[in-house]
Amino acid sequence: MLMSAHTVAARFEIPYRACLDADGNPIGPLPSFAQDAQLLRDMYRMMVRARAFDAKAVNLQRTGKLGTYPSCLGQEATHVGVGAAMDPEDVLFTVYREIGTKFWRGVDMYRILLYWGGDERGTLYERCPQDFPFCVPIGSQMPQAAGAALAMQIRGERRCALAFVGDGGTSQGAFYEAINFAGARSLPLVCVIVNNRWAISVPVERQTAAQTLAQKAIAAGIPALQIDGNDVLVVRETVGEALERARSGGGPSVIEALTYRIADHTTSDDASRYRTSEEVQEAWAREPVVRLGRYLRARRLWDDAAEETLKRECSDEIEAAVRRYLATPKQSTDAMFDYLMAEPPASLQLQREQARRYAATRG
Amino acid sequence: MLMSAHTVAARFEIPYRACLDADGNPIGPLPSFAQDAQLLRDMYRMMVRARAFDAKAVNLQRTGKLGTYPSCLGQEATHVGVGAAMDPEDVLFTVYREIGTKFWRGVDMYRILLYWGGDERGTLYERCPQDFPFCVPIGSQMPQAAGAALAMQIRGERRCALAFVGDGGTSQGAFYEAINFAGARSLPLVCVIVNNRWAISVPVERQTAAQTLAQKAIAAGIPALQIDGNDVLVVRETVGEALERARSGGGPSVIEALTYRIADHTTSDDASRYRTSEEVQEAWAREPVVRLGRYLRARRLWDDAAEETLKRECSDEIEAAVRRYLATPKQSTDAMFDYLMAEPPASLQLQREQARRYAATRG
Amino acid sequence: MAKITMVEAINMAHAWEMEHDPSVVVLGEDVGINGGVFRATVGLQQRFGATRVQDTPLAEGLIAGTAIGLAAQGIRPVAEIQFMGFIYPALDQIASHMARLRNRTRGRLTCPLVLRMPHGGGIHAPEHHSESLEALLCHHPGLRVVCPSSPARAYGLLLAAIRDPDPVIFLEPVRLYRFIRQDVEDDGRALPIDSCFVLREGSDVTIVTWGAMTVETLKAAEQIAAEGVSCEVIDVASLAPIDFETILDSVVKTGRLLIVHEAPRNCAVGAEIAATVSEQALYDLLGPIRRVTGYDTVMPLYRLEYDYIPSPARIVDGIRSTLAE
Amino acid sequence: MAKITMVEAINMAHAWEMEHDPSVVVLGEDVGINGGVFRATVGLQQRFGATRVQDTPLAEGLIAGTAIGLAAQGIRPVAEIQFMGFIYPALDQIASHMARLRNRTRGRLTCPLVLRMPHGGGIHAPEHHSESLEALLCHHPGLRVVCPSSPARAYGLLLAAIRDPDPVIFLEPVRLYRFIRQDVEDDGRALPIDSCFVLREGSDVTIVTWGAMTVETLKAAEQIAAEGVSCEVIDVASLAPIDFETILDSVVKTGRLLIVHEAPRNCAVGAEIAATVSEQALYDLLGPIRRVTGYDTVMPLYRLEYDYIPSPARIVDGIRSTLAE
Ligand SMILES: Cc1ncc(C[n+]2csc(CCOP(=O)(O)OP(=O)(O)O)c2C)c(N)n1
Ligand SMILES: Cc1ncc(C[n+]2csc(CCOP(=O)(O)OP(=O)(O)O)c2C)c(N)n1
Ligand SMILES: [Mg+2]
Ligand SMILES: [Mg+2]
Repeated sequence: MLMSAHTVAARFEIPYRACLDADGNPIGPLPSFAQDAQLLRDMYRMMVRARAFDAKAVNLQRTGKLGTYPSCLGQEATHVGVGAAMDPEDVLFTVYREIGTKFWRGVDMYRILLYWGGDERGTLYERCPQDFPFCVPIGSQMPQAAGAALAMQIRGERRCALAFVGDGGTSQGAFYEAINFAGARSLPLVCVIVNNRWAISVPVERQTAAQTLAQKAIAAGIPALQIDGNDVLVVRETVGEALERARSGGGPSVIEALTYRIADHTTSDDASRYRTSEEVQEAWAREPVVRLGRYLRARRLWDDAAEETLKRECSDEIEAAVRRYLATPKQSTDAMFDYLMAEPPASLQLQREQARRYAATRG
Repeated sequence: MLMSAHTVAARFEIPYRACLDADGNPIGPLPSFAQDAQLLRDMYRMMVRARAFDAKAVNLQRTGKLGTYPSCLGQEATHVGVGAAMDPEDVLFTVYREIGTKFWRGVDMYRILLYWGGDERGTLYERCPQDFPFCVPIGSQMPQAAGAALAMQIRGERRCALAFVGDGGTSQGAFYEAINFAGARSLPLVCVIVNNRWAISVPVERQTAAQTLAQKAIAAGIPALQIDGNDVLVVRETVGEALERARSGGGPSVIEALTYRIADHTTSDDASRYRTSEEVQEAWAREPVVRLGRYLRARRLWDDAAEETLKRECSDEIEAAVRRYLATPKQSTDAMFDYLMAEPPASLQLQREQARRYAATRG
Repeated sequence: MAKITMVEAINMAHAWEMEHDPSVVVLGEDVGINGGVFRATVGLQQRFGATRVQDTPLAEGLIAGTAIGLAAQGIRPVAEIQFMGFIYPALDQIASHMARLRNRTRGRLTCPLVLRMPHGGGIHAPEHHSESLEALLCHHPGLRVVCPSSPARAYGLLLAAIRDPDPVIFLEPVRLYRFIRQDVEDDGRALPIDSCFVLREGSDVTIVTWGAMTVETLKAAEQIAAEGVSCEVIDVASLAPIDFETILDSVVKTGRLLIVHEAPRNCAVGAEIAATVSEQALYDLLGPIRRVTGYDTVMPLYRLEYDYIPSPARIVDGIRSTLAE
Repeated sequence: MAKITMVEAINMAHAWEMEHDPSVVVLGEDVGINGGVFRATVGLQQRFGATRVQDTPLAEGLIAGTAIGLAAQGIRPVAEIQFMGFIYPALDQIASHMARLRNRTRGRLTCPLVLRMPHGGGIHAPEHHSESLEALLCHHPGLRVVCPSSPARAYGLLLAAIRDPDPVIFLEPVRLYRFIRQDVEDDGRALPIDSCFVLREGSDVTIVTWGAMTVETLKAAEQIAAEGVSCEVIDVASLAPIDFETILDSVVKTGRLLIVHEAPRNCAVGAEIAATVSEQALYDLLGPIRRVTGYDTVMPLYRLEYDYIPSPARIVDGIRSTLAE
């Protein structure tokens, strides 16, 4: 116990990091992977791909071919940067917007369409079979991610769990419980807080008095960082460092990525009810895709021809996915029962037959 | 958005404060109320009273006259200091151990006995009718305290809600949710974290990696302080300041009081299973009652005669409360039904009569 | 008097009560400037100010706990949970405190408040947005659970709920929010809670149901009327405590009972109704009580949701099987 | 073979399975060096190490969520919730995820785990320590809910629960923890879940019950046997899914059914049993099904708890009233 009358028990600092400015100019030394032109181009491609898919999904919803859909417009750098930082063996826990990360990990556009099209088969991730599906109950993915990290620790594996959470999500107790536990056990867990300024109509200033969301990690006694989440270089760099530290036993960390939800909350939302168009326009000036494109072009790693090709590839891929999605018949009613338990109880068998009968009569 | 590559987004400090050392010697300038001999004596009396009652309660449990009981031994300074800092108009939310605070606010020993004796009438606080009863589900008192603070804010009152929470309680999401909300709205809420080092058998180091519990407040963007919770002067001082700031619109704060649970967790617990007797002995050397007594005697505000009188008064009061408690017949079975709703549903009437019938036959 | 939808009626009840009782305060996620994701609280913040209509942080446990603290302090909170599927984080506050505060303090502290939330499926919403969890709440003594099925009943029952001296869970069937328009007088008149509403009189079979299933049930009743079967349709409306008198009277008259609800069958409110009726009116029953309910599986994502939710065809078959023996 | 208590049998089952399945990991509040507040996990940390027997921070939602993450990763968690009254903060994880993970991922991710917890009252415990909340869990499709009533059944059912490919909620009746000693062979033999146990054969009336109420019920059966009434007592044991075959067979034989449970009556598991039996065996019933249950009020603090919990006298009266008509 400290013995002097007035002293300081603890001191903390939340560092801030960025690599590129809003126009794509380097504002300091770049991470070494910036020498890897292939990686830079891949990240750019994935961001463009996510944005193109996103626009199509919104469009499908508007024309009645998809359910409610949460756009990722403006957040592509955070999502793709995290994907690029992860190892395939790591395990991903998302909320619902992070298609850039899912794409990077090999999830088909088709699956994403199925999920938002009201079909559970949208969670069948062939190439990242341990990743969790989208998690709609806000914050609830966090303790599960801590559990996955604990499994890795118990088995002594060099892997990491990565969990996204939104600015709104940081108000849920489950978020704090999980990062606190991760700290107490030094779990291999990296939490990326996507601060896109809004939780539906509630601005982050109303969500919390904390001047940064990164500082929430201080409550858990774990290191944290605030970064420019529209700068894919700093996302890839800082998340990569955090993952590597976690995998090698260095414990968890929290990264707050500052970005902006340019779109409505979902296709059911009308953001003009609660925020100004000026604010959205300002956000456009800082958005991540053009920024990275400028940087790549300045370094002569990208040009109009490449852009042209990419656009065509994206649109071909998207069209193919949409065609496949629209051609997919809905599941049989059996699917409601077949996956509930390994061995469904006898009573369910009767209900299964009943459902099948009514489906047949409905045609 | 910050523009330089590596900078600092935020800095924090957790101050530590104490007035008396473990032997009761001042270790710096004392608060001005230290001139108020009456107040000092009252706080001492209340701490002794709490300790004497506590010992009796444990004894009653051992002899089968009381249910499971959670001793407050060693934590009297935190509990009494908070009581002394509060205005009668403030509203108190406790966990289950804080009898020193309840006593200060006018709750009878008799009520405390009734409650731990398995009788709901133990929550009838005549002199602080807005205070909440003990709250057993750990952490759940916190959002309620925020709600009470919000009511005060809505009505523009100069009052404050004060909520205790344990070190274990800081792991529950409800704790974070409440302080975060209090910060976001600048609510008149003071939260006192009683860090008594243990949550049953789990030491605080296993509960969290945070080096102080006060720093949990940084997550909520609100000021926090760590204090010596066995020093009633610093408890009274810092909690008083926090309450006054909150009442006058200055917003919430968190105070971590460092103390020690000298007793078993409850009478059902055997702490020797999980901690050393050396640790407990060390805690005895820092315990709060002797410490304040020494300080008072050094200032000639207390002597053996006063101690003698106090002991007698306490034991008289305790004996009277115990007699009244033991003489209290159990509630009629009607009580199970009469308080459920303002107007109990018809179906309950039948059950009420049924319960009465069986009680009669049981005799 | 204007023809309004259920969600407008709910909004109107809020406004009436806020106008007449200054202690009423609205809180929840997005209830302020956005007026709630279904617009149930639209315009209230503009009219009554940001103190009386407050957006909360995103934490349902916090919302419920805050409402308890407010209520115990004499404010009348009307709190919104954005969808019933998100009630779980609030259950500790609801069950351990809200339902018990009066009882555990022997009446010293009380908890008059309303917790409103959208209920059920059928609007092609995302995962976790279509749950029917009334049984969880009804099982807890100390709570009232109310579920209106028309604009007028929504208006009158919400007023009653806000004025009730005990906590009321107010379930709003999502697919009825804008289903019909009805004349609703804005007269501040509450409807009785703890009472069923007979929606259709009949003599051959009693059908009890609530919420959005009243619509499917009335359709089925209409359909089978063509075959000469006369159904009495009862909207239970108050799911806890239930007005068994009305239900039993009807069963005594018809001798047959069908229960229809959207929630999965096992341990649901329909089980309690079946158990109580068969206990108290066994000899009046001409055949077994039947239940047409959601299946005992997870509410599916939306492409199959109408294969899950009882359809008029299933209800008609339910009626037939009730009459078969 | 040693005569052991139920809590010792539970401990023994843990040890057997941890010994034979290295993926089994125990977690919860105070389960480590302290061995749990009831000593169910005593000695396990010493024997299997602090990695396989872990104290968690004080957060039930965290415990349940962590268990899900572990299970999906191939660890077999056996997690303890210290008392059933503290399950509420875990319900979001249980209902929104644990019960659904297999279904929502079409079988890609599964959730084989056990969540153990003390159940019910009768030991003069403090507030919130005596709850019987099985109905909340049984209502959720995708969960198994098991409640043993003897040391041997606790041993065999816990082994079955740990080995089950789906999440199992394992309810341990507190007042049976040390109620009797029984020979239990430590042979790693699991008992079937999804099956009732017939504790006493009889011909006049079927009584179904579970957990600690089996003791009161057997007492009542014994008592009334002196009057020549022959009771068949069935321990439901698996509360979800329920083995209705055994129950219905018995009801067909006796023609009468009494349901006994400690939880409040409204919307409880007893309601489902009554509803299902009266639906499927109406014409075999010679009189109304009766329920003897906890009252529809909050479990009182301990001085009145035995006025709340069904007593043998109440059960005897319940039997009589079942036979009366
Ligand atoms: C537990 C819970 N409560 C409420 C909701 C409804 N809801 C869906 S998204 C959302 C806002 C989320 O905001 P944030 O965490 O910042 O994520 P963002 O949408 O900005 O990506 C709300 C309130 C929910 N899905 N889960
Ligand atoms: C939600 C909940 N979970 C578990 C318990 C059981 N329990 C009672 S006290 C306690 C430890 C509390 O520790 P702490 O918050 O440090 O308070 P202290 O007992 O040290 O005063 C536990 C786990 C509980 N009462 N509530
Ligand atoms: Mg957001
Ligand atoms: Mg403690």
